Amino acid sequence: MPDLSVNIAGLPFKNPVTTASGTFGYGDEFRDFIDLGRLGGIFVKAVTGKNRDGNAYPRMAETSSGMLNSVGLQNKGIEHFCHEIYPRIKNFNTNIIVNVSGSTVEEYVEVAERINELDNIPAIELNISCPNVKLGGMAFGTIPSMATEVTAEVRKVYHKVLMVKLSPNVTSISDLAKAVVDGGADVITLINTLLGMAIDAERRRPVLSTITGGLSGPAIKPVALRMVWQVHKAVHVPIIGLGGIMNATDAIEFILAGASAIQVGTANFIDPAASVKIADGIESYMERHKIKHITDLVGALRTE
Amino acid sequence: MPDLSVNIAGLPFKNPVTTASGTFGYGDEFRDFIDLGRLGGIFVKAVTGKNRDGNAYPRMAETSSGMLNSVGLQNKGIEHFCHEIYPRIKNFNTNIIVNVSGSTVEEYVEVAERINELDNIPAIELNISCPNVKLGGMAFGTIPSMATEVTAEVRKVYHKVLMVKLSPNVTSISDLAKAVVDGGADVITLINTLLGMAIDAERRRPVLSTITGGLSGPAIKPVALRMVWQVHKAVHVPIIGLGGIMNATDAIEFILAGASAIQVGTANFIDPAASVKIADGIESYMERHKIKHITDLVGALRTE
Amino acid sequence: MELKKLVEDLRVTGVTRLNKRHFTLELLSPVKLPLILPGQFAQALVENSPSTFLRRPFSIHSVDYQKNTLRLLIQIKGPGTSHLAELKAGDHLNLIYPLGNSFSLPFTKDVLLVGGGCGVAPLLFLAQFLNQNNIHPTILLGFRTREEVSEIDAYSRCGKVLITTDDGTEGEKGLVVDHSIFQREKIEFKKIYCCGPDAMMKAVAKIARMNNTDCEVSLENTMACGFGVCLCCITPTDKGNERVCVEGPVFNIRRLPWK
Amino acid sequence: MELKKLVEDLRVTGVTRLNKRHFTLELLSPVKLPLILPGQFAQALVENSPSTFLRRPFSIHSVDYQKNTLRLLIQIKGPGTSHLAELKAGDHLNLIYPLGNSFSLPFTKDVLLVGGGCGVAPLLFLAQFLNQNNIHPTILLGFRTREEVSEIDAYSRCGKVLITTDDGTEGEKGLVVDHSIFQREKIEFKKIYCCGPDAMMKAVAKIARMNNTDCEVSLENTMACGFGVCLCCITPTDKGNERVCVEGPVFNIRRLPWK
Ligand SMILES: Cc1cc2nc3c(=O)[nH]c(=O)nc-3n(C[C@H](O)[C@H](O)[C@H](O)COP(=O)(O)OP(=O)(O)OC[C@H]3O[C@@H](n4cnc5c(N)ncnc54)[C@H](O)[C@@H]3O)c2cc1C
Ligand SMILES: Cc1cc2nc3c(=O)[nH]c(=O)nc-3n(C[C@H](O)[C@H](O)[C@H](O)COP(=O)(O)OP(=O)(O)OC[C@H]3O[C@@H](n4cnc5c(N)ncnc54)[C@H](O)[C@@H]3O)c2cc1C
Ligand SMILES: Cc1cc2nc3c(=O)[nH]c(=O)nc-3n(C[C@H](O)[C@H](O)[C@H](O)COP(=O)(O)O)c2cc1C
Ligand SMILES: Cc1cc2nc3c(=O)[nH]c(=O)nc-3n(C[C@H](O)[C@H](O)[C@H](O)COP(=O)(O)O)c2cc1C
Ligand code: FES
Ligand code: FES
Repeated sequence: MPDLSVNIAGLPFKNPVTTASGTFGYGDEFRDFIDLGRLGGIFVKAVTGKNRDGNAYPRMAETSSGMLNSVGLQNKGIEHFCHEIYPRIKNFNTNIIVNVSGSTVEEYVEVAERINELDNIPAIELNISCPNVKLGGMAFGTIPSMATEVTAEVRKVYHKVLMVKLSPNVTSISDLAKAVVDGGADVITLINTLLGMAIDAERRRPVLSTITGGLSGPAIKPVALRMVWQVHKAVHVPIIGLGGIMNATDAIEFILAGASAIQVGTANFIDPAASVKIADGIESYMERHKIKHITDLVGALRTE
Repeated sequence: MPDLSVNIAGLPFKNPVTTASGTFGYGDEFRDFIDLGRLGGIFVKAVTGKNRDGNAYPRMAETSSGMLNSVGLQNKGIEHFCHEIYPRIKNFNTNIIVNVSGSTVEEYVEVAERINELDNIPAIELNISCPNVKLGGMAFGTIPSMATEVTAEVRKVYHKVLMVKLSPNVTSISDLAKAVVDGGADVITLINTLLGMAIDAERRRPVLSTITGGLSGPAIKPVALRMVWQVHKAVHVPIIGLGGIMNATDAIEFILAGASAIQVGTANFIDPAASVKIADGIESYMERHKIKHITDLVGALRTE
Repeated sequence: MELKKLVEDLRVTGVTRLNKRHFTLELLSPVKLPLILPGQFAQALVENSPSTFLRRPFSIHSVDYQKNTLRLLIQIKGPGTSHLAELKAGDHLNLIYPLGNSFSLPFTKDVLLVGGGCGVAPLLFLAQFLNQNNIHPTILLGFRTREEVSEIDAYSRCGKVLITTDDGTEGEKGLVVDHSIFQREKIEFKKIYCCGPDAMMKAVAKIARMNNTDCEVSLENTMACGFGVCLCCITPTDKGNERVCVEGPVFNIRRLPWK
Repeated sequence: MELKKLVEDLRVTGVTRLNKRHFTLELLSPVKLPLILPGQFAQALVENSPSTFLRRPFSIHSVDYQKNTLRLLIQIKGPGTSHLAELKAGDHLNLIYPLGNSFSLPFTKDVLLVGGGCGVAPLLFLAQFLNQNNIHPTILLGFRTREEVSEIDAYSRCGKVLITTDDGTEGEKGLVVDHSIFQREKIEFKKIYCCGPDAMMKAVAKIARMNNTDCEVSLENTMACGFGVCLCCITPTDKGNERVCVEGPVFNIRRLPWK
């Protein structure tokens, strides 16, 4: 049997298949559909300092091979997470990683510091990329110096595995990757959503209450793959790749481009069992191609 | 009958439907399929200073709701254009606009200067955005100061309508738009292709000879619409919008977002008559919504 | 029977075209049907439709535990529903179900059901459920025109049926809220269940409020997941932004900020 | 009849399943068929297939001007061809056709046609066309295995048919280039037409070159448009990068940089 386990910045994953923040709730919503223990990890919904109501309705628009969302980090804040949610999910038989968001450096630091105390959370993913928050959320992920700063400040208080998730809405993704590595990131996650827009021609109005929103799904896969490949060549920390992964072949493509693990996002909405099917499909691929260790495929794209 | 005519920086178009550079050849390839006189304009394939062979095969990859290309500005150069192609197309009953590309400021200037002499070419579209050329092509479109410079240098020698086509692969499309307006652009075209990548998992190789290529088609429409909207708010020159327009509804969306005219690109491959059908569809929309002049729809998105 | 959500390929065992814009699908489950409550819905996967990326939500129109089938009533609107209209007996449809909360049992026998358009879909199942609890509701259904009036026999078996059509070709002319039962000083019902277009539900809610009548509505919303994880389908309630697909689709109008 | 390109919905009038991986479609044109030459191809629109964004190119397998039909021979490979395999008589298929150049008429009667896999598709039309010009070619066809050997009657009516199968279950065992006609000192043909996988065409071209035999090959390539405007389908020739969909798909091997 092929070995699907990966070790990412010291953290062991039983397989490279994890689920993307904002598309998997806190995991328990999927218990009817899959055995969570089959996953390498779960990235839970963004947590911020205080309660956030998120954006007004409508928050969603379907697009060709994708969707736009403008959920806007709706969550009940770090206190609620620690007391109400953490106890519910801390014994899941998989890595539980918290996606940390904020509008200020202080907010990121505050949330990270609290999560550092939670024994069963082995890593956080700094979301410096969400395009939906007016206050700074965008800027952290698009200006290298700010990306370095927020990463470095969080690094001071967070002592486990620090992942930073980048925004694709930049001229040079490699510059941003280098910036967060300089700030002390152990792992880079790519990509968050592309900033897009949908219009209802009949009503002559934007579909989303926020006018613009984040594009996800297979439509963005070519852009995501390109960024994983560029960052893989630019920095030496492990990469977690995502963006439009719908099946095992897509996942293999990201791994070949340089991702040590992948996240399944929008696909969870279309098939709640997608993540586990992808893990199975990767195993079949490895058997068919006689690959013993999944790590042999990471960045193994032949370009000569 | 509704009035579809638009005037863009002094140049009259019989309707807002034009065809995108690189997807329509020199127009004559479409004569079996449509009456070219029905179009507002034709943007012909990129012309450079000298002959270019373009990139090696394979140059194309299909993606979800889109395609990647790495044609790489294959063309026979400005001399060949002036002597062999111009005479063949100059009497088409529509605006013929030449897409001008180059690797250096001098090359852009040289090509623009020659085209300035061709009586029946009322405008050029500076392609400072093609992601496929290693020498500078990318940089012109991503660094505002360079975008201003190349536009300003061409402006000195080119005395008709100067359009500049922007790359979407930037952090702030508005900054680029302002930069080319500062350089003297009369019109802004948005968007060129998004930089993407495709991988053949079975062969563990990139699909394109160039590894990365330009993504077009409906997959990119949300990003294109967003950029048209952002630029419409940022500058006061007319915008020509494109990116994934497949039908009249898509075209109306771009016009509502702020485009004075639109270009049909990849759609031409799937239905060679798409452009004319879109013109007809816009007319029906206007009749149904009792819009007398298409100009009443430009930027008419209701966001209050 | 437990309240577990399933993802399943159900076999189409019957397609009934009610009229130009509406049809029903009877779907046979390969495993024993789970417990389904009136008001719950399913997320249907539309295959072979390039312009339909996400699933589409449809209320459960009725359930037959003996035959192990459920039915959907679908109105053709856009690409997704047009594709579903081409399903034939023997084809399969993938559903995630049952989803959402349900209508609550009333503490009265004076019950009115009000439905309009495809909003009638969950009401048949609700009426049958009420019957099992010895309640025989009055059922007021609004249609565009006579041609669209359908399944009246099924409703009539559950209670007294009243009809309005926009053009007056059957029943009373006008919208459901124009019906004569609402034109009295005080309406005779203690509980109203309502499902239909937003404007209709708001108008019915207004009448209910004026009469101090308890009223539950089943909200529509654009959904990406349908089972609570994307937070796309929120509606403002007395508890803040709640998910229509989990805390709803049924809400008591007391909890909604409708005036 | 003029050489004009059309975009048309053709009606499927016949579907013949040749074997597990191959089928033919007979398509009736709503207007009088234009002149179509052997070697030309069509770009087919695959509807209702979410993973098939671009058209798919297929050679014209035969033309019947009396019936106003043409036929395609299709090998099932991926999502596009799998979808086309579900077409039934009465369905429609949208084609852009006829596209590309054609095989040229030979100046000799000693003609060999070599085809492998779905590369046999244009050869039937070519053989029929040669017959009309009083040439009766030898036709060497390579298949994987006996089960895939098909339409031999049709080819036999046009000339002498030779067969190879990879597994030797019919005809000679091996690849087409292993066939005994190629094992002699000097081959007896003055013109070879070849269509099939790249490796096969290169091997045949090598034999032709060694024998100084004129040889035309029909190249495959990934195509976006199919009618010359996207420049995605280029192949290097003695004139630089040429378009397989306009200057090809048929090239004389003299013009190709094959060794
Ligand atoms: C909980 C729930 C239960 C439903 N039950 C039924 C039912 O039993 N029978 C039935 O026919 N329909 C029902 N609907 C509505 C149904 O989901 C939509 O009509 C369907 O998704 C339209 O898909 P389409 O691809 O055909 O059209 P689309 O192109 O997706 O939509 C066509 C038009 O309808 C609007 N629309 C689409 N979905 C929604 C929505 N969810 N809310 C409001 N407007 C929408 C779009 O904005 C567009 O203008 C229900 C919706 C919800 C949320
Ligand atoms: C001029 C021309 C004529 C053709 N004539 C025929 C014919 O008569 N009958 C027939 O069955 N097929 C023919 N083909 C090949 C046919 O176009 C492809 O098999 C088809 O497009 C595959 O589509 P798909 O969606 O099923 O598979 P895809 O998923 O698109 O492809 C399946 C596999 O085939 C490869 N492939 C796809 N298209 C091509 C191509 N054009 N060249 C090389 N590799 C490719 C892909 O890389 C992939 O590995 C022809 C191709 C060309 C260019
Ligand atoms: C509805 C929705 C909500 C999301 N919420 C978050 C979030 O809270 N934090 C975050 O970092 N990313 C969020 N994302 C982005 C995803 O995690 C992921 O980066 C993106 O969707 C691309 O992957 P996909 O194409 O596989 O979905 C969200 C995406 C969607 C669709
Ligand atoms: C095959 C191909 C070739 C292209 N060549 C050019 C070009 O020469 N110059 C240019 O400015 N844009 C070129 N483009 C970009 C298109 O003009 C257009 O900006 C892009 O495809 C987005 O529009 P669409 O989605 O409608 O195709 C090319 C696009 C394609 C698909
Ligand atoms: S539709 Fe996803 S939370 Fe309701
Ligand atoms: S396929 Fe477009 S030029 Fe040949």
